[in-house]
Amino acid sequence: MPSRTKTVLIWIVTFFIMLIICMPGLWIILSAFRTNGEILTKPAIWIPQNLTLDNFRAIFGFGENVVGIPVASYFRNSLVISITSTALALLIGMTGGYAFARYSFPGKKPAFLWLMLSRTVPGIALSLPIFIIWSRLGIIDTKFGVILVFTAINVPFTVWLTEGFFRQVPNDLNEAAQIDGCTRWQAFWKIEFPLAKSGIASAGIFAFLTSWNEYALASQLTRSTDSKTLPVGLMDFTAQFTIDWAGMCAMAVIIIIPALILTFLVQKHLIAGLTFGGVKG
Amino acid sequence: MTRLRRTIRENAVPFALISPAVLIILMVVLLPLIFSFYTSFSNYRLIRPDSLWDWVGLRNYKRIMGDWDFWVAFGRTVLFLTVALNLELLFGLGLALLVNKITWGQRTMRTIMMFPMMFSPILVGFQFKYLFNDTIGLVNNGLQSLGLTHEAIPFLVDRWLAFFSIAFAEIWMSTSIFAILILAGLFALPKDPIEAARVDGCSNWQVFKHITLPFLMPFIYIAMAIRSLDVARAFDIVDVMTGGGPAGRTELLWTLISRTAYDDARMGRANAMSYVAILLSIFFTWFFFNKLMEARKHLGAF
Amino acid sequence: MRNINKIGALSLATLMAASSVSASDYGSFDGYTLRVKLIGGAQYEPLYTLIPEWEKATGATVDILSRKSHFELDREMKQDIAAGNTDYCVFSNHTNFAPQYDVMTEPLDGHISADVLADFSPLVVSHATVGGKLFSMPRHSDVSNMYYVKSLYEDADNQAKFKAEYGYDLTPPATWAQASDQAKFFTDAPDRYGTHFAGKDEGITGRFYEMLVAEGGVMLNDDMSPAFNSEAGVRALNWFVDLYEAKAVPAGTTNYVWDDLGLGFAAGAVAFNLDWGGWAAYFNSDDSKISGDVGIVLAPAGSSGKRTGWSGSHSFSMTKGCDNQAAAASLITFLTSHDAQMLEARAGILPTRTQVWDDVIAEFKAEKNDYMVEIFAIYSDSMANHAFTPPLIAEWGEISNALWPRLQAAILGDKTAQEALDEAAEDVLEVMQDAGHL
Amino acid sequence: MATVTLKDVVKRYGAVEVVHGINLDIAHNEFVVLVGPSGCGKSTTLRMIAGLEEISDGDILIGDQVVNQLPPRKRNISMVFQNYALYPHMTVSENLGFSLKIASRSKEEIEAAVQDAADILGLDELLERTPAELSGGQRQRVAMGRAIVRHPDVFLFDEPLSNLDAKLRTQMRVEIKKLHAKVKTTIVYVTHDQVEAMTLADRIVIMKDGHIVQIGTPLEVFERPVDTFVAGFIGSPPMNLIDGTIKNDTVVFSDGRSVPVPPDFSGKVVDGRRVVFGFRADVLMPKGHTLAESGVLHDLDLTIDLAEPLGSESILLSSFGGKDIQARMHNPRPVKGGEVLSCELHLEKCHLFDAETGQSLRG
Repeated sequence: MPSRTKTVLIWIVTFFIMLIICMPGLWIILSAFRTNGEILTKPAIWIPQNLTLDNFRAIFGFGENVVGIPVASYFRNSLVISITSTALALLIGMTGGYAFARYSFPGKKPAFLWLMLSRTVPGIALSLPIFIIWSRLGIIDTKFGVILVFTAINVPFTVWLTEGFFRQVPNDLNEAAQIDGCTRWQAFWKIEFPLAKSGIASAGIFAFLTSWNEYALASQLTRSTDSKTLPVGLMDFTAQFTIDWAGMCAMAVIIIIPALILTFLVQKHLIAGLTFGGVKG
Repeated sequence: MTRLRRTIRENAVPFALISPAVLIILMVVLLPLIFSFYTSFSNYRLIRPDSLWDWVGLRNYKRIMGDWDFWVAFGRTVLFLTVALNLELLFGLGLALLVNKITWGQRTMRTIMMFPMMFSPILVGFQFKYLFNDTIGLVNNGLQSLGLTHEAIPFLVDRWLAFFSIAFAEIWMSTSIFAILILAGLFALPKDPIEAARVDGCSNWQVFKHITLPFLMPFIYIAMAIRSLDVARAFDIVDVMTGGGPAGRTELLWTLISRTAYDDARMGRANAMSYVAILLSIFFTWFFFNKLMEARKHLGAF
Repeated sequence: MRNINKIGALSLATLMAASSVSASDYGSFDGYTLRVKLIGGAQYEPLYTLIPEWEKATGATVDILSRKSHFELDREMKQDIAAGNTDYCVFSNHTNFAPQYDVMTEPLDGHISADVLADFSPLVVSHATVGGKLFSMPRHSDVSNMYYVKSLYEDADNQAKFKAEYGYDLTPPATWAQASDQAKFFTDAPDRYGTHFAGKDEGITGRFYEMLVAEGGVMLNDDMSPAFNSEAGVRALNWFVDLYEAKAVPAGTTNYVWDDLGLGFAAGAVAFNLDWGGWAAYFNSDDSKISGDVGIVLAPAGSSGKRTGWSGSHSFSMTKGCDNQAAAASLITFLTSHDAQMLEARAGILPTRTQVWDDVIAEFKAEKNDYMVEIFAIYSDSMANHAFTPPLIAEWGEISNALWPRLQAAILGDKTAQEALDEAAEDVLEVMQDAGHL
Repeated sequence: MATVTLKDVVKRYGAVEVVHGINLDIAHNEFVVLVGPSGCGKSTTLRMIAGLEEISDGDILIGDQVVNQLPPRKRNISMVFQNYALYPHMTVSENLGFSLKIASRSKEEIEAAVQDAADILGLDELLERTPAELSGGQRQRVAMGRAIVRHPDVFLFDEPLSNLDAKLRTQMRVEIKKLHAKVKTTIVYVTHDQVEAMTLADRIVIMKDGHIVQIGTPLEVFERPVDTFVAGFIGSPPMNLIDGTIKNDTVVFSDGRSVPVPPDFSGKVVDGRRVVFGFRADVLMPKGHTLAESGVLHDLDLTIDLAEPLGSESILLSSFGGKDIQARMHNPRPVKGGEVLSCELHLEKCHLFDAETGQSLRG
């Protein structure tokens, strides 16, 4: 086959695949700017007749069709919960990952494996016991309670990724730094941490995305506007207005945008982080 | 006792460092699991708090053993995981090879490729519920507008179409993880062995089979391990799209457990089911983890 | 349960029309904060705009802890019971679900005076009473009747064709057998189907249950053992199976819940639609494709001659743990008062006070809103003569969950009706045994 | 004054003891090389001096101070690692100045010190590069530069040359020697390469299995090895060691040949004692190709299996006393395999070791 034809063929295939990947999301985004009437009509209207921001206005409480959903609060909750739990998971995961990478101690191997396996427990199996225990502790329906849970579900993966990364950083460097006058802490902070940065960044984005998108547990642990996250909010949106697709799509866009921005910012680290932290470690 | 104390003293630093991780896991995972393990031996029903003390021994487990619907859901879950993970791997591999081939605009491709990863599973569920809707769905509208069909295809009702639909959603969401990792593997692929193989007279396919693929294996296993850690997140998708229905046609363990626990409020039985589901997850993860660890060692050779 | 719809909000003017409330009626609870959990959603919210009046009259403050759909509220309630987390005072309830919450519910018998209760429809009050105790105060009721697209029935061509094919005149269905014929007749897929039904969750259980009763069957025997796998049960279920096989309903109907029905009908997707009163105004509104073309008749009858009429009421309950039961009772009374119910009834929602029925019909007459007058006439007939409620037991949820996947299996053709019902009966038997009824 | 003293230093990992109570006194400005095969405990010992490993028992003193509990940064030492351990995310000058920055020295002071080190090691051109942009030798130099910047009391080197090719290694060896002359600091240097040890050390410490076998100047350990291990380890080619038995002041070998007991050992062995007879290639030479003019010589005929010409000399491979041995031929001429040469052995430079313990019988 002439290479010209081949190139064209590859491009056609690529275009088609990218279409499948993008289409659903783009359709959602497009629908967010259309009216329900236009979306729901049969036969379908393919080319939007009029694009509108009404769906967003409604969500944020402007305009005529005020939707009784405090999206702004949910957004804030999501941000606070995701950022805090990501930071905590990174901190805890990093210390743990560092210990697994740098020290040998009895029970290390099984400890590592069990830590990983704890992540496999389906959220649905945990949600009620956690709910009951949390409510006895009085932290149900608080951001703190959700942060605690999200931190815990993110820790195993963070430990795993950072462990791989710290093992990539030769122990010599840490020792050299200590001899150069660093305390153990300084050596970590000035030498090992900067070198494991992309691993930590990718662990961070995974933790953030997990927290940002988590539903099964959050839906049990949050109830009021003080603690509900966006995915949970999406659900109560749909429960009240099942077929307001346009409004839902608008909300979906609001959920996606921060994740999109974040992933964009650190995508370079993401690939490097996953490869070297997870595989080579 | 003194030996234990000595062990602790000698390893004080690493123990202190892993203790926050261990503690939070104990609190958020183990403690609830112990509680739910206990309740799986009781007739615990949410709306009757006293029933927590209603010890029924192995009754819940015995009933599960004899519950045809449960085992069908179990089998379907295994099938779902197998189909989804394998297809994700296959598509991910194809996608990565394709993107790797493209030189112009590769960065953009890579970014687009990661698009589905950012979606909340629950969003993915709604998105495909919408797209596959039998009256207003994009897919049906598209097919009808193109004149390919005049019927409303019941994607979320028909036995196989419904399974296909939830699998499609899951695969759409997770293929990018595989693609990214495999792509990273391709970037790291050393040139020498490939050139050596070409000199030795290998065809493109032989190079791929004997050089590229073995090198990619660790990357594939890590993707499998990551996915199997998270695979229960498919619950959100299925719950939104079909809720396990209709007539249990898309019932997976997780939807069954969720309904038994909350709608039926029969927590004891649901928890007994949970334990079977947990064993299944642990098996999948264990399997890929061991593979990964082997592959990690193997990779040192490159 | 079924009013989870987006329907045009009430105009501000209507809200203003509600008369003001005086302290003498509702007591004084200065400085007290009453914690409540309420059902949310566009249809329910207008009533809550009255709450500030109660606050002003009593000096108390209302703190709304939750405001979500009844499905979610139901989950939350069950979790609250499990966690012993019931330190609030008032919660939205539904008569069919109320028995599940008996552990946390304070009966209202001593808290609401007999005078007040006397103003309520006796049938509705009896539905809210479990084991001789009044579990909740009914807020508004729920029963379904038959909406149809008038032009389809009035079309001479249709009438002639129908007569030729089925041998009797085309009129809105009086029996479910006729409904079945007409559904097949009107189907013109994929643009229009004869009808549709809520095919999952509580929706299909409820529809099956009312068909079962209309066919002369019962859900449970007197000893609480399952009785729905009878011949009547098979007949009831086969009605759905038959329509689905004939493709006279959308293939996706097994995934529909109530909202899909109302919106689908308003979009002109079906010829007739069994639905509750809350949609009536919407069907005739500008948002509806069939505005001005909507007719209504009583729900058709089954082979036993009895009409379908599954009914229940949204209501308010008080918790056992409430620290100020007088204040709780006061708010409940306020929210079910004459004025409050008038506010909801104007939107087409069925009131529970007999006086409100008369008053709202009078209002519609004065406004010359014939459509709504007719709607209320039909609904008042069905509430008075045909409404019945499912067994008021805590296990209703579990029974429903045992049933509906089996009903779906039969409808989709995975099992015969008899097999499906027998399997469900086995599970229900187990549920009842575990619960200690047998 | 930076002496380093090790008193009964023990290192245990759990129940396993890897360093068994070693004693060592290192004088100020002395260049001491720890040498031994891998796993002998030399690196562990160095790391204990550095403070990177805790000591399980005993004392380590730097100067007069017991440093057992001191972290590395308080010991005023510096160290050059086998893999250089340069900080990859810093430039050369940042690498060099890092320790001073940690010590919160002023910017000017750091710059001056970095410049100083760069001058000494010829790193001027490289200051703004990152380690990834340097060759192996350059990295090695930066690592040393980083070590000298802080003017430590003690320099520690952990196999610093093992990652370099042979030529560079020789070159760097010289530089290290020069550096020592310039900076005048106590140096503890670990290597497994006896040539490095011989060329660099003031004193060599030979270790085996966690024990110190012998301490001495290069010449001492070369000429008077305390046992067969040292004899075999130091010197290239290694010492020839042949099992034999004493009979009438001669050592009789398994193939029936014999040599007289060397003069240093006569009277120290009795008949029938089983010994190991040791001699270096340098003391067995073909007649006419020797360097030694006098001494106690013993004549031998050797059948040569193979000759390895090295230019100014050849190594002769042969068999003697039931063992493969090596001899040396100065001013060589071509030798064919199978040729018989008559040789002479310098008996006063030969050694006798106990056959069981391997200890020298010099007494």
